[in-house]
Amino acid sequence: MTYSYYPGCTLRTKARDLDKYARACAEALGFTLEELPDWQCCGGVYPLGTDEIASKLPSVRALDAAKQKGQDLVAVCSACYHVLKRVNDDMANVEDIQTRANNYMGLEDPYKGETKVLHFLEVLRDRVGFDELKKKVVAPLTGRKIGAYYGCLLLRPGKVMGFDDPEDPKILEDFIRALGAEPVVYPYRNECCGGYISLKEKALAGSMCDKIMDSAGGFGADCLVTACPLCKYNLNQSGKLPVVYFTELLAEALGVKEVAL
Amino acid sequence: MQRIGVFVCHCGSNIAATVDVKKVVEMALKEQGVVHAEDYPYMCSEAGQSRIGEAIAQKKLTGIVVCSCSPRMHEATFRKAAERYGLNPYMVEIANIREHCSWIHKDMEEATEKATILMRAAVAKVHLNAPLQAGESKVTKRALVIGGGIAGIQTAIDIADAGYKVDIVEKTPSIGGRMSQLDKTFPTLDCSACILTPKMVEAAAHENITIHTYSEVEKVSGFVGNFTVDIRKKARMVDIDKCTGCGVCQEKCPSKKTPNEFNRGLNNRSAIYTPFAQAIPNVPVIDTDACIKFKTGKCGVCQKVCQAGAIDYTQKDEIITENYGAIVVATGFDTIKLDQYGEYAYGQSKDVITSLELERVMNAAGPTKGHLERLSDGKAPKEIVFIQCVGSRCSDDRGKPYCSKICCMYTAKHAMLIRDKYPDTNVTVFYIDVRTPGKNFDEFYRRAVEDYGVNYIKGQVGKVIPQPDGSLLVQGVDLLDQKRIMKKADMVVLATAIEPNPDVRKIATMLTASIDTNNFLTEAHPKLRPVESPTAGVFLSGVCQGPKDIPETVAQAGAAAVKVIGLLAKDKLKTNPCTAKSDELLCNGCSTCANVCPYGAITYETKLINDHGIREDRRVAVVNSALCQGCGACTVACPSGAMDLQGFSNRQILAEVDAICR
Amino acid sequence: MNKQAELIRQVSGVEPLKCMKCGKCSASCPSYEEMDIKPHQFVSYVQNEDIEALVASKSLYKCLSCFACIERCPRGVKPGALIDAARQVVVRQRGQQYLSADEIPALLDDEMPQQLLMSAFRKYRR
Amino acid sequence: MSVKNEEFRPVIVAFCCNWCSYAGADLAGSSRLAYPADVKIIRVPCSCRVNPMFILRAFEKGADGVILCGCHPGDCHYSTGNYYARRRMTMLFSMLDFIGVENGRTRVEWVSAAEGVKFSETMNSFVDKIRSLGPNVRLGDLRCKD
Amino acid sequence: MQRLIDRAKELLGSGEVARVLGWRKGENSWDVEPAFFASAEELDGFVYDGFCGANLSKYMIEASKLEGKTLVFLKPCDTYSFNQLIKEHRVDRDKAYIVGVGCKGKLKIENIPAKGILSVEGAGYPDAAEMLTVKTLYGDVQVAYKDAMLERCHVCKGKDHMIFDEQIGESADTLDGDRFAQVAAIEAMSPEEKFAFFQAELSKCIRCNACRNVCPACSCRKCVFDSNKFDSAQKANTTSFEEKMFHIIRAFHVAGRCTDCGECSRVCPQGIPLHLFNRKFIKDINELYGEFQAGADIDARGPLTDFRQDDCEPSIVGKRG
Repeated sequence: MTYSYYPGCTLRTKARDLDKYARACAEALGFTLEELPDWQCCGGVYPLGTDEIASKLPSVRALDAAKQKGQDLVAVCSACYHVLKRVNDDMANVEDIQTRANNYMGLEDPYKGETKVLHFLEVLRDRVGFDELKKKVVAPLTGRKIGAYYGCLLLRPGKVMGFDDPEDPKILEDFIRALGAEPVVYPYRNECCGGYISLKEKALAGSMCDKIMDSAGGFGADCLVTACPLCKYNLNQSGKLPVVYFTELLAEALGVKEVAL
Repeated sequence: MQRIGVFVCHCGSNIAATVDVKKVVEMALKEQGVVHAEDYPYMCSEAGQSRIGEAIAQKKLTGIVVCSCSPRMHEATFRKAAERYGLNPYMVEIANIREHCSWIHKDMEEATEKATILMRAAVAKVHLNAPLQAGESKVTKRALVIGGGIAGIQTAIDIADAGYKVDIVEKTPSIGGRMSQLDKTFPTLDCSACILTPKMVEAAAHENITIHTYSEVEKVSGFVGNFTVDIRKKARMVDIDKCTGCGVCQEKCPSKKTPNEFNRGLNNRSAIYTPFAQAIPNVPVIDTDACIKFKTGKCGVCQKVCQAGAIDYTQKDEIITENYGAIVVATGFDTIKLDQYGEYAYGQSKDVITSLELERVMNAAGPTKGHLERLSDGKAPKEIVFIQCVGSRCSDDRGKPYCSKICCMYTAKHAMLIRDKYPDTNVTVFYIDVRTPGKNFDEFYRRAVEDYGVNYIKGQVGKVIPQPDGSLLVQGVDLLDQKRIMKKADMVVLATAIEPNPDVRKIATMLTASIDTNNFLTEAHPKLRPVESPTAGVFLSGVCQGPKDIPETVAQAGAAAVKVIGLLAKDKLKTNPCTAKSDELLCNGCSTCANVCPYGAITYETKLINDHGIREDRRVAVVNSALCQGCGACTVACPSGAMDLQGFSNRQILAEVDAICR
Repeated sequence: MNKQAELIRQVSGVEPLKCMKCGKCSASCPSYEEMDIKPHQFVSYVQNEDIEALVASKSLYKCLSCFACIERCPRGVKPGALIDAARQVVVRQRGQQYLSADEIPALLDDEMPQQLLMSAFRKYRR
Repeated sequence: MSVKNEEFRPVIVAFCCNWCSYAGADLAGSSRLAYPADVKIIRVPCSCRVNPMFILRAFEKGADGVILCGCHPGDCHYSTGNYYARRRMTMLFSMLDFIGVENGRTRVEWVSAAEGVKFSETMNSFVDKIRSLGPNVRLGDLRCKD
Repeated sequence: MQRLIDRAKELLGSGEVARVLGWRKGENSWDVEPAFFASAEELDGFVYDGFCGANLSKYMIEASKLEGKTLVFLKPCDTYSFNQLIKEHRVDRDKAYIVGVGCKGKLKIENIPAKGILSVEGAGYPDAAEMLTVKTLYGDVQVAYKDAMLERCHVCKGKDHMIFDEQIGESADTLDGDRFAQVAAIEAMSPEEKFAFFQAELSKCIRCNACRNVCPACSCRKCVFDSNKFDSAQKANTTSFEEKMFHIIRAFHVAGRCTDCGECSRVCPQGIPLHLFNRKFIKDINELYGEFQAGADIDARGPLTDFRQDDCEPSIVGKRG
């Protein structure tokens, strides 16, 4: 199976690991991530304004490129996934945005949200299957107690993202279990890390991350796993628990960590 | 040629303020066949009706059109009036110029023009009307009540007391319903069982009442006065006549791991069980999904210990067929599932429970023997938080858009009972609005605040956060103080929205009773016919019609019973003459119409037909007008146009179309 | 209707009349205490057309776009979209940027991901 | 025929079943939920009473749009009538589309007795659609002579 | 052909059947018409060859009223119609002795591009030639049998008889086209093009009722267009309802019952492709409600007298594009 792959700008710079591990794991699991040529930055945040078209176009381009190839589009970064998925939803369901974006793009065959956007975790859950994944684990992470940190972007708004139950998600826990570690469920796993606010309001973001870390630590987690570079950055500022990308854990369990780097 | 009279109603100013009624009268007089037209402030009044009578007599009218409110409102009124003055009631047509015209349009010219067109369509239709005679059908003097909760029990007792036979069909092994699960009732704090149990016993002992528990309605056919109902009596595996209700089987049953439905799954029950001690009948059933004998073939302990020899593993479901004149739906409610409300941590913490679960916790026969305990560790909670409107008043698809109506009051009750019995325990209620319309209701709520010190905070809760130490942190705001609240609690109780019993949709479909988008059964009129379904002979009792508390339910149950009694008191009913009729000369006998008839009203006979001199035996469709309900499905299925619907004939509808498109 | 209020309603796609004032948005908001105008009040400010006060509010830059209010609102109101639209109204006016070019270098550190800069720019600047 | 759209007052026939949609229209009325006067309602016992002949006749006589409203599937007063209506209308509309009559001129909506709002919204949107399509010429003119 | 005649004579002679329903030679070799034969002598006029396109099922409605059994010859495609008539109680199975005859494709004289035709050779059965020799006033012309075939034979439903008492003769596969290709092509047109297409075609209609009279599904004792049930009787005016809507209503009335026998188009003197209406319905039924062939199964519920709770909504028409 081959997927179109949208790495996003952070995975090209500060979060190279996230990307490399993802590719190595994909190979190990028998599917291919085919990077879209000439992708542009998704913008990091989904433009909420209904009249914002231009800022959605990079996503539309990526989505249309995947459509041309007849492939599902995979993202690893939570933010990219969020933006792509929501823009895709607009293109499928909001007539005004659809028309205007297509007018800008001047496509011969207008894009109407045909592409399926998947997060790497969804590929693991829905395409590979966690049971199958479990069989491929060569170095189970036995004994490790890992707290899943979802943050906001993967989950909300639940109706559009359709990723998991936005209030009581399971996918990362199932993922952790598949790798042989013990998931630690804690209530702050879907609370905000502060997001972009950490640029100017470090203290506010810090206090939010502290709450998350305290809650996870309180329930016995010895590390946190995330899919988002910004969450990782913010959580690291708090520093109470180590934070790793889910792809790193995966690479470790699949025994491809060394190969990847 | 018809002589038609047109009567235009002002409906006070309801119509006349927007429609120029004089103009409509003027236009009516220009219509072919219209020999009389007049307007009057209230056509439906006694005076208005007698004007119609005068015109019928003086102008020798053969048909009349009343331009007024919806035919759903007054068609029957005007038909009766016409009949009184010697005109066949089916020579009356209504032009709906109120609901469909004056009330929705503002521009007088526009509304008048539309009213004129609607009048013309009705006139065009009346031209083709033919006098119809209502037939008669007998009434089976027996009623069926579906659901054995307090609504069904009360309805059944009231009907039975009037001297008519009633059957109660209850899905679970015992009658009693939701009320049997409650501990106390507001606003008087009576013990629920103490007031319900006597009613249950009364119903069971009543000579006119037959109770079918562990039974479900399987199929309904027929119509008002003449329903035929198949009831599936599920196999109990226990002989109801032999069982003495000693309870030894339940004690000895080795399979005790099934969630106890009656206790909302808070503890377990045996595979052979009666739902609760006061169950009626006090005869257990075997849950064959849980029973070891049924799963593995090895066990049979209950059979061995039963001195009465009542256990019978070979019992099979039995279908009985009964005839009824009336059917009452009293299927009640359940609380909604909370899967989608993860923010309240129900399902993540055992100490977050629903109010109905709290009823069981507080009940002496419940899982904690009536002690207020945390279900996680059995400790006494010192801080309890109640969250209101969980899933009620939600227009998103997670919850229900309506107010569940009972929660404000039962929460006040719970809060008060807890504060009374456990003065050390603090109670906080997060509410959006406190709604207490009802006799002694607001006083009750105020007592909770003033006499019992219950802390009410205005503001919906954002999230319930389980803490590592086992406590719960309730995150909210006090909207009046504009303050963030982080309330530490030992137990959180969710006032979960109620919804109609999920089975009601299936039952409504069988009964052809309408149901709204929230699965509540629709009443025939929201104000004037609140206990009748639009389907004749089907009545509504209790929460299946809309959220209501016990006093309201009992009141409605009595009202439904009165309607049933009124129906059963008649020996014969007039049938709707607007039924399908087949033209034998045109009928091909192809059976297409019978294929789409939902009532099996069409049969075929071979008849000697004289078709313009050609005499031959032909297979032709015959409509049983007692069974036909007049939907018209057959008329469209019929390729030759032989099948037509009286009162809504092809030509009548086409005449309306023509008049509108003219 | 006030032009800016209308603009905010349009850009956000929010119908303030749907709000039943239950306060769940505020109860869910992680930045509640940082805000001068609280999430449940956004709706009233737009409804009352008190846009001047709203756009002057520091709440505009305290909202994290975490969508908790949007997710949990029982009436489908979307207070988060409303405040974002108000912020848009401000940043679309020239010179009304919450993040000036000069202050950026001091805010950066080595670990900071691209994503943070991109999203902060999107939120704070035109 | 060249009628400017703003002057164009379409003729719209709405067939409503007695039990749900007609009651829904009554509720729209008693709730004062306005919709254009262009809509004229014909009461039928059930959506399954509506013969395609009626719809074609309406178009032939000059209707610009025809809408059929019935109980929601599963809620038919006669149990199954609207299921038959649904298939019949799907077939008829598809045929009209096949011969080049704009699909927007025909519509089926399920409106319950409780859905006054939906009734009004449906009629408003249908009238808008018909106004945007302009007068119906095709069905009145399918068979041209000479 | 001789086998058919011999067998018919045998059955007539034994009294097993009272009459034979078949085809009779007309003035020209290609003018063949349905006919009843009451005796062995009359059977001399019997013919069965490539020009016997006529579907005899419908004649069995009248034959069912007569004393005794009627021997009827049915081609494979005709048996669908016969089955459908049984289902609708229009013919009496017990009054029919069905001989299923083989078919190698039927011809349409108009498909032979020649003038002054005198006779056509090679259309005989069972020895149909690959090439027809057409004798004309202007000399002989060679035409491939296939090229002269009826449209319906190119999209043949198959050569199995759905119902029969005995079968005589071999069949040959003639399917080489896509039954729904033309419908699909029209579906792909713009509304303007569709309208123009049908306006042009239907303008040719002279309301001769040949299509109605030949159609085995149009078996009503009295057609709605002849009765006053819909105020539609016998109006010849060109602006009147039924003139315009006749073909649509007719197609609707036979929808779900039409076996796609193609007789309507075969007999239309104006050459209107009337089968397109029926095929459009069949295509829709197949796509929306599942494959259905009227007349294949007597016990199957017709698609328009059936439903599923999760049927598509009528709005699908606009969405299918």
